[in-house]
Amino acid sequence: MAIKIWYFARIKEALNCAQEQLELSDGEIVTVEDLIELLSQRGEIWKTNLHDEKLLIAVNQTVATMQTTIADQDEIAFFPPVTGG
Amino acid sequence: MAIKIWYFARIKEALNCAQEQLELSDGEIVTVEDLIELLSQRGEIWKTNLHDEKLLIAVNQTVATMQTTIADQDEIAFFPPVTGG
Amino acid sequence: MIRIQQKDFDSGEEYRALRARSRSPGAIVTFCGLVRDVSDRQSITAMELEHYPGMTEKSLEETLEQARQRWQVDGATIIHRIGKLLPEEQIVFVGVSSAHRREAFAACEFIMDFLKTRAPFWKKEFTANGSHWVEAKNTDAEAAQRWRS
Amino acid sequence: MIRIQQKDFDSGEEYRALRARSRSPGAIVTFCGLVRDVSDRQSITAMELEHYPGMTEKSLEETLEQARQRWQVDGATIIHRIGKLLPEEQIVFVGVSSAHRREAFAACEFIMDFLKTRAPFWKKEFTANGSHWVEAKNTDAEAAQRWRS
Repeated sequence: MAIKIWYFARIKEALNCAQEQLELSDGEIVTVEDLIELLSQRGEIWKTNLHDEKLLIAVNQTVATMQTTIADQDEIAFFPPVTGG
Repeated sequence: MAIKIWYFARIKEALNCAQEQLELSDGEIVTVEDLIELLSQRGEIWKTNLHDEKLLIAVNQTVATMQTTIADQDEIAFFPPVTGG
Repeated sequence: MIRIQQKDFDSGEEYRALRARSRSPGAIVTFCGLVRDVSDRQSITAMELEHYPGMTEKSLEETLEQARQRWQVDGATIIHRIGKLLPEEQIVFVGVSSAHRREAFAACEFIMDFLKTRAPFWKKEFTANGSHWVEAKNTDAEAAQRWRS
Repeated sequence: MIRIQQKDFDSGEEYRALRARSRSPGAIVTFCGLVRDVSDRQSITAMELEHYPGMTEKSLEETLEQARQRWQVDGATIIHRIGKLLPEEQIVFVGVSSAHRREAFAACEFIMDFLKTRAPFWKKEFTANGSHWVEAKNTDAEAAQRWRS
């Protein structure tokens, strides 16, 4: 399956990545937590930033949790607490 | 002593009087209550309107009570509850 | 800045003026009250606003001073119209600038609640059946009561 | 009406447009947030606003829908700027019209509190010492919590 991932603000800068497409074999990940574990294998910076206790997650532009399941063509986003307004 | 009296809104219309000057002999009235009793002698309409339980009183543009004392050159006002804004 | 006037005001211009004379505003809240076209299910054809010259200004100054004592108010504007107004016309404008939004919201709403229950203005409504003085509302008295805590 | 844009907006014009498209407004409350020149005692030279395109609009639509469910909202406008902003520039505009002032005040403040804690915007501040991402404030989370009752 193919998914799109967005990173924003502090996390985007730390990972030096704003957006990416990932091609995954079926069953490779089921939940957001699985995706985070997969991405964390890229190194310490990825692991630290994606395990930040304040990390917020959105799946298809709706706030999600570690247990939210991911499907083909989903759009996942990782970002820190919002500070607009 | 000389005092000025203002009447507003519903009360002004009922009494058909917006403003008047009163010349009083010294000691003729001491408090707002005395003034109301004096004015009430003018007839039933005056008595009824000045004894309305919702009547508001101001002395020198500050909210006052029946017991507020009145002095020479004071400005007294009688009006219903306010409805601006 | 407090103004009592017959003529209409430009809310956008009042916002700009308030913003310009504020020192370090992070938040500006404005309230505008308008003549409604219906009251108690009757169509309003016009409204007339009477006030007590002198006491009105004094009352609004006091309200503003109380707001300044309770919240961090940077700049403030109160404009209230008098005389004959038509449906949909603007009646009152209250604008407050502050460093913080909660202070600006609270001060602006406080000023409106106090204006409604303290400032000597009276409204007369005109309908097809004649005219009548508007009765003071309990909900306005309750709104003002909230600020006692 | 919800707009995300880089360019500045005219608050007066937005007030007029909101008033014009409201059906029977008795009260219009507007909030405008501005870039402050000082934050945590440091002079701000600029601010940059990042957002999540698509989710931002969705989040604001949901907030507006919640406001409409809780209060009688006649018309509403939310405008939020993105990109680089200078001190004293306008960041956000929220306007709400309603038949009644308390509803207009509550809905406007609710929208701001939810926008602050839900809508995916992030601020970066620039000072003489470099730049830093603004930390989310507990006071904003508390402000949003108030509406749970």
